[in-house]
Amino acid sequence: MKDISMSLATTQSIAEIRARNKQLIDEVLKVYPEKTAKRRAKHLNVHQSGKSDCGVKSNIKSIPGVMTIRGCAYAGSKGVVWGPIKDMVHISHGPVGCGQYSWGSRRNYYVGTTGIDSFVTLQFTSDFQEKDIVFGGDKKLVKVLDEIQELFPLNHGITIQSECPIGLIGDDIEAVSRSKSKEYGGKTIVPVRCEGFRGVSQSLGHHIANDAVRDWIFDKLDPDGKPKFEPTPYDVAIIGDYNIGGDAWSSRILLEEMGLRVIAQWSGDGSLAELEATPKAKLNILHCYRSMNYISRHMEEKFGIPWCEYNFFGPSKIAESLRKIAGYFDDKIKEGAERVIEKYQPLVNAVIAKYRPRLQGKTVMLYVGGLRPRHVIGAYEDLGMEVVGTGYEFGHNDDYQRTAQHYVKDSTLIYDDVNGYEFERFVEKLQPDLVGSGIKEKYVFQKMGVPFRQMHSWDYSGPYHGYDGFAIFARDMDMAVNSPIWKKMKAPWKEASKAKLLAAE
Amino acid sequence: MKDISMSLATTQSIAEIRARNKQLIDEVLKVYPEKTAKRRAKHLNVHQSGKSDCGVKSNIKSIPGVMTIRGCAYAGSKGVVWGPIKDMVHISHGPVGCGQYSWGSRRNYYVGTTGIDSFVTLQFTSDFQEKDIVFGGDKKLVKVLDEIQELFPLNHGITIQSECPIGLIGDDIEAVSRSKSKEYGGKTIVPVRCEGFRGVSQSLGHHIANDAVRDWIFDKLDPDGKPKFEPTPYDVAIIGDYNIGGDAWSSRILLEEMGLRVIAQWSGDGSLAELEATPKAKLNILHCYRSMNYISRHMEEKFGIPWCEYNFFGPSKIAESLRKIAGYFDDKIKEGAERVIEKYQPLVNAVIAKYRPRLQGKTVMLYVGGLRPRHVIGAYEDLGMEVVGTGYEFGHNDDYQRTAQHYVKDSTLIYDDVNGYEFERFVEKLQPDLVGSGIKEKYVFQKMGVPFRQMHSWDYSGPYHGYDGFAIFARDMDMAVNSPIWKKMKAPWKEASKAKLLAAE
Amino acid sequence: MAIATLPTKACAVNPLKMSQPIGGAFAFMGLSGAMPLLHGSQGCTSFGLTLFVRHFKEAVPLQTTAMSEVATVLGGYENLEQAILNIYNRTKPKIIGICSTGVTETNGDDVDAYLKLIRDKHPQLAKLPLVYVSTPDFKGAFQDGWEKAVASIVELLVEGPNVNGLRDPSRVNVLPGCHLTPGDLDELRAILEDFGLRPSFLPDLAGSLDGHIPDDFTPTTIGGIGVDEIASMGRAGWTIAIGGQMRRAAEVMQARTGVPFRLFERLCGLGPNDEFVTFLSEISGRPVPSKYRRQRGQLTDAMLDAHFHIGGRKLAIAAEPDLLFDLSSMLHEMGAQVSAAVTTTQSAVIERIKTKEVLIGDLEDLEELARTKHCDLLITHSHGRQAAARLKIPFYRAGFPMFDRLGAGHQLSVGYRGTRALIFDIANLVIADREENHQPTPDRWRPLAALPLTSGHRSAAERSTA
Amino acid sequence: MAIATLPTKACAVNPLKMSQPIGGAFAFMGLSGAMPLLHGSQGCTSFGLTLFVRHFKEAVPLQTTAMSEVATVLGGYENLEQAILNIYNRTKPKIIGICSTGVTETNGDDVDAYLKLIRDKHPQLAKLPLVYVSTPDFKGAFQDGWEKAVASIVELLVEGPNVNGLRDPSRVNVLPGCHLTPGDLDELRAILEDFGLRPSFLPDLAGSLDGHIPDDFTPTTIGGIGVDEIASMGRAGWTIAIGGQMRRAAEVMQARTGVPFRLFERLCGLGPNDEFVTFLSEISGRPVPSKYRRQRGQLTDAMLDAHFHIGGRKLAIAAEPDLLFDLSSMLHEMGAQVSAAVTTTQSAVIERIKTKEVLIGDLEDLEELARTKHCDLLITHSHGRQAAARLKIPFYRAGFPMFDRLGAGHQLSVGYRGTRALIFDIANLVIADREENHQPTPDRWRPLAALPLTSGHRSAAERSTA
Repeated sequence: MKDISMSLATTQSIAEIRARNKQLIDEVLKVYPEKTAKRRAKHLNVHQSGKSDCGVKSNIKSIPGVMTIRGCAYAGSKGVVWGPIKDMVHISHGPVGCGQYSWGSRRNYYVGTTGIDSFVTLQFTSDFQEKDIVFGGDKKLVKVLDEIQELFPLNHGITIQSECPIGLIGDDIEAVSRSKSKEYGGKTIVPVRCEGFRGVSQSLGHHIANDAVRDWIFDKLDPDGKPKFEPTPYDVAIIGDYNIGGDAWSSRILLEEMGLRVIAQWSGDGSLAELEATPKAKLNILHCYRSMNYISRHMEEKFGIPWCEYNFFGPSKIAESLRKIAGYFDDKIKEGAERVIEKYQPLVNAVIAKYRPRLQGKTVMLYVGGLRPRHVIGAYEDLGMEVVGTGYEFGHNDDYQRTAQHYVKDSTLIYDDVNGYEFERFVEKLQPDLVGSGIKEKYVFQKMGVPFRQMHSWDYSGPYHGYDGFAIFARDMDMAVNSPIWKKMKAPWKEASKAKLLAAE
Repeated sequence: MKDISMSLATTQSIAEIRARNKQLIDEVLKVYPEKTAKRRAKHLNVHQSGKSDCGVKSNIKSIPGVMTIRGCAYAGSKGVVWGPIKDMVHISHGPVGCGQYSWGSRRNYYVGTTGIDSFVTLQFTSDFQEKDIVFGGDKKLVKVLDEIQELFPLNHGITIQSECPIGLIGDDIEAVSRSKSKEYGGKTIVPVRCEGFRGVSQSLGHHIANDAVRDWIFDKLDPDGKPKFEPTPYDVAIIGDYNIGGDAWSSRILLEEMGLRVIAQWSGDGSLAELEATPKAKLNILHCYRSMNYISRHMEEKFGIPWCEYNFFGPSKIAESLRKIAGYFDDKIKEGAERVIEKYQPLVNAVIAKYRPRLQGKTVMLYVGGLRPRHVIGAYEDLGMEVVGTGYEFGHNDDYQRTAQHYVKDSTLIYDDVNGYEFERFVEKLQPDLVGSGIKEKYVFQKMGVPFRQMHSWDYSGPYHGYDGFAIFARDMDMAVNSPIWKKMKAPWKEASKAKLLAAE
Repeated sequence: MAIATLPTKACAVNPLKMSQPIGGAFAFMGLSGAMPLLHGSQGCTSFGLTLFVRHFKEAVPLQTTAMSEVATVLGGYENLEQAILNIYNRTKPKIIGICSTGVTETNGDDVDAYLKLIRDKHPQLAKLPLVYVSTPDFKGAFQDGWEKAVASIVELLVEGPNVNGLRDPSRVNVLPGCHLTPGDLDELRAILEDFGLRPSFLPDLAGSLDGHIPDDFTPTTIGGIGVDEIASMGRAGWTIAIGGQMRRAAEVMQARTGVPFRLFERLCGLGPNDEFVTFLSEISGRPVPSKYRRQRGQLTDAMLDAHFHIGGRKLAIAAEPDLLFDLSSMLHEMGAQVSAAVTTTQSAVIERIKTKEVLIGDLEDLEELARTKHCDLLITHSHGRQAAARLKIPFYRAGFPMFDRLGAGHQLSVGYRGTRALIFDIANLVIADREENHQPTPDRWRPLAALPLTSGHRSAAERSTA
Repeated sequence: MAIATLPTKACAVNPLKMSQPIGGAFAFMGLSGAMPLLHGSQGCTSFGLTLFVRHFKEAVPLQTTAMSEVATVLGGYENLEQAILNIYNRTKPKIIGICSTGVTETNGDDVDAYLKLIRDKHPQLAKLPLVYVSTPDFKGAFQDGWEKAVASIVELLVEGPNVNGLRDPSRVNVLPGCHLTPGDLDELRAILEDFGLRPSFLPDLAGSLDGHIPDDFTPTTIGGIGVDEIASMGRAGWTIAIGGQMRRAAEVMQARTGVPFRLFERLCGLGPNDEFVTFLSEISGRPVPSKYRRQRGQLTDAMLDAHFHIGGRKLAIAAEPDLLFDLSSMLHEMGAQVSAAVTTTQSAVIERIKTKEVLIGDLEDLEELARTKHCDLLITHSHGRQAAARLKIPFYRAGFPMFDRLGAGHQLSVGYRGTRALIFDIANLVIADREENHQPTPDRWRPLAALPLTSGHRSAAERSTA
């Protein structure tokens, strides 16, 4: 265990920090072979105020034998976008491993009777055997679809999430989907070509999944069909909130309290009917830009629905977002936003009064996926904490633009697609008071004696969105940073000299 | 662990068994000093058919330093008779130990909201300190009564269960009871002089507790007062069922199904109002004769209520009892009894068909309190098992009379107030397939490799009364006798010779 | 620094405390061939015995002088004499340990004088140790009975320094408090032996109440430390006392024999065990074996794994002083708050408990404190189970008695390994509770109809700022 | 005698099975300085890694060849080469263990040939062991991957008999199945050492995944058996294989080196451990140490204490074959009925499972069987928790993964002590379930209004005659 006794960051000037961070990057790159060093150098930088992005390359394929933090396209589609749609059955199509290993790790909460009308925490796989690989799996898929219809008759639709072999053995899952859909009277069956080898990370999986919604849901809607609900001028859809630990619930209430009607949640606690209803929304509000900007842009283009990004982490960003969303509506909603902000101010004050003194000046390093590498920064700052390094697991340049323009401070260390070695070195040198990253990194840093929070799944806690989520976020960060155990890790005998006295001599 | 490989009892003639049992008693007595041997000899015998009792002395004080199985008068009053009355608070009056140690060991089930209107599983004590001993505890008692009134205002009455010191320091708990009762508007407050040193066992405690009901409940009733309920010709009271594991509930349903109305349960799941209602019963039906014959006789004498003993262990005795009880009533009830017996016959058949083949011929030795040393014999016999020895922890001669006349077979070994040494020797020699006794004996016999069931509290199981109880009883006895573990206890290396081979030599 | 508060109630509701006589008797159960004897009415013994049997699920030796009404009037001499003779004749004990009870103390029996008379009258008892401890159950608590009994055993049975004053530095006396389980003692024995030390435990419950099946039966204890070994404890290099309650016995030992002692008030938690193994390393002159380096690593890792589950918990705990101090300190070091603490008797360790106030009280006090302080973890003996159910908070059983679960005698809290197991058990309880009872649902955010401006979340939010 | 039934469903709902590649990778985690490498798309590694990390709550080394779309088209040679070189340069491993995955197997990558090429091209790798195991995840299960990997390690790394044929009879090879935890291995190590034997565990997860905090970080495994020690296993006196899955590796060992083996299919329960210590006593020439005599007594006592709680329970259990056989047999010996049994793959031990039929199936099958057979105890890995909740029966977690509780790596089932702990844990679950859910109430006897002759008790009564 390394001894990280204090944070250095706060005692230095911006220029000093920048110089140190630059030097740190150079040091880290030194151990690589020249070619690798050149490649990785493009992903590491120190942010400079005023620049339009963070100056790093992103969304480039990882190096074999170097990184393992990223997922794959299947993870992006099944794990992120489609999996939380609760009333559809999502088949992990191919061998058993992919679905099994990721089963239940994302904590997408939902309301419903599991196994009857909701299926999120169940796991379905066609469990390919050798013969399916050799002779093709379409026949098995037909049988699987029939069985699901029989075992779970109340399902509202089925998606087929392709695993790697599907793309190699020439199965025609689209044809199977079409024919079975017809057979079941037009049932929604969505084939998704999210084989794991596609793209450089889960990111392409998001895109493929978005496209599947477009092609297999939206394009099948009857444009002249009667809407299934009475529209109002205040209908909005939440896009890109996966309801981790209840996030969407603690968000939705704020929208409702300001006078909006939430007609769909994409996709945490969401349903097929909600997906289908969304083209009637007046505004799509987009939390996770990375995973759902594609479908939002499509709806803007095709249905003329505007979309706006928002950020419900921490009171500053929440207030800013509520006002921004209200800006798309009339005064009634604008007043509603102000009323909501005012209503929660006492709670915000209480949380800050309690935790800010305990967290003021503490430094944080982040390395996460989706929107979090930038979105959570405000919440930390509301507590007086400072994010001194951040990076995206699978971000694109538009993510780094948003990060640079709205979030990070001058001299912040930026690391795209960072690998374990680099991240450990950065943490070792920057000595942050907290690291926020994923489960795969968690135990490395904890064992180094660095307080750590899983910032993908909120480490069994949450929600973190909305005002109530902020209270939980603050408590959790305090619990991590200020746990008494960090001071107790070192064995006394390491310094102890040899036996000093022998009894009774 | 001793090797008890098979039961001998079944292979011998009655005469042989009698001779063996006599010899066994002689052997056991041999180790005592002459005086003790003489005293103990009177408590041990072999039953002879046709005798009116079992030929043993009973209800005589135990020998210091020899036995510890018996309880004391406090146990008989607080632990048995009064404790289960659920809507009264029972104060263990004196030092903390007595009540604390016995807390919750009897599993007297009840319906109610604990701490609000029911208090059975709470424990109250005046927790005497030295000053209370030196200066007297009446003042403290007053304070305790006031506190209970304040903390548990919905209690329907209070009893004061005296521990040893109370009788020695000259406290006047009767005066305190009277004065506080007056102060609380006639609240029922019952002082019970059940100091532990009185009598030779818990048995005197039962008697004292019965007398306290007579003196402090019945004698305070207004004989001309309007009854609090509309009497019917079919009103009965269950006397002496403590609802261990739900016994009274599985009994009561049978009485109700035959057309009777149960107006009181004494005292499992019973209430003060039920005690008060009992003088209006048409018949008192008495399960535990030992602990409640006193009050039954009193009610017969004073209120003219007849009483009849019954036995709800095992279908033979249940049917006999139902008919006996019905004999006190009209044809409607008699028909009701037959209907009940018929209704449960299929259940009885199923239980016997399943378990009798597994238990046929297995032998049992009992040593228990109250009514069990005789009452449960029929249930064992219904399963084809044979009770080869039995004895009472605190029985009187009338218990042994009933045992001799209605229960035990010729040549059964009888042991009154048996101590650990004697009981172990008897079991070692008779090699029963099952011992039924108390928790204090349980682990001695289990470690000897003898299947054992606690027959005071049903070993966390039950109920055992009634037809449903019989099904559970049968399952439990089977599980004990036929558990595969009894065959596995012996270490292989005990016989094993020294190391036989050394690898690769 | 905590202060000890005395109870204001006269009535104890759901008492926490076990009383002195069985605490004293318990100590004798850790001696080989011993027969503990309660001088009182047979109910005391019957109840106390039942309590031990239900806790350990073992046959337990305990005898009574069976004081009757007449005997009580006349004084207990005759019953005591008869009991000792009967035990002597029938069970051939190596030692009889006699504890008084409420009835004989109220009566004023002079047991020391009785014993002298009995010895005079029965010369065959000359070599049989008869250790008497005055343990009225209207004074002190279980821990006090144990403390007194062990001190008396040391006083009466340990031989003074021998002429040549020879000591064996590898021999160590261990005086464990009654809050340690047989499993704890075995763990400590293994640790000491791994340092090349040869420990003598007084009392040694591990030999007698560890839940094993002996080859043969004896009516007395089936294991424990022998009278001869006790006699020779003066030849040890050190005495290790565990728990504040054992200071007295350790001091008696030092006074009688000159053996120095070190008191470890706690042995649960990282720091206390660091001190402990460091001390063992010092007195043995051996480095800490790699096994313990590894176990230490496993413990710190367990602390990391569990800190977020245990951290921030509001603990309500009721136990005898040493156990209370030990467990609550460990959990405090894991980030829990000690919000409600109740104990049985006065002790020097109370002021070091990491809370404001420690109430000498009962389980009703604990329940009430836990309710008003919104505690979310309850620790006490088995009788706390109903309070926990009423409070709907997770319940960890610790202390005596634990009659409603198996394995009480094997529960560990000492050592790195024991602390690790304890931390996992408690954290898993908390995790299960969260899964079953505290998952967020939309209802938490759905405004209540009657209170338009107070949405359902309030309780949650307020909790985290409380 | 049980028969194995194949599944009739095409769709696996709530799969029980983990697939082969990570079973193979897992074996390499028990080697010192090892880097397991999955040859496939990076998702496989990411998911598998997450699974291990969640189970052990440890940093786990696992690398990927990160097969992209293009690489998949061209074949994996280049990615494999690059991965090996990067690992070699950056982490200086002592060994790289390569497992194939669905994508590369479907593609038909000839990894053996690739490795030969890579070695030819990069002479600096000459001394680096590269062990390849073919583990397509469309065949077999976790246990099979482990079995193959260990057999390959023995085949490739153990040296044949040396010229003088010298053996050290005190050395014993232990080949543990993947159903044993790091805690189990430590327990076995202690037992063997107490007989004076010096065991080599292959693989040795206890050194690497026991949840300790090492002094320094390495990107590879932080412990486990070294390559040199593996090479010398041919000099041991005996090989002990644990679990039917290890027969293959033991046979390879014997074939290569002549070291005889003894297979223990089970090490949970009284009988299996009696056999085990008797065997150790025989091969060591030492009597069974008193410690184990005592532990045996403690186990039999625990069995007595628990038999009435576990006896008669209707068990539903799903696990890989060896674990299923071991746990279900032990519980059967405690008097439980094995009413529903589901496993992942074929095995010779299946026919010895004490039930009629063992289904090779999923957790939905288990749930359905448990429902129709009225089971009242469920045992499987953590994914069974929701089935247990739906069935409202107590749930004991066993097997891999166990991500929702702490201490998975320390859970014991082997040895007298481990069996004892397991029995207490399961019995206490049953006790808690009875207290919370099965107390008799008057409602059980109150006749239902609609069914005048069928009182509410029926279900209870019928249950006990079922």
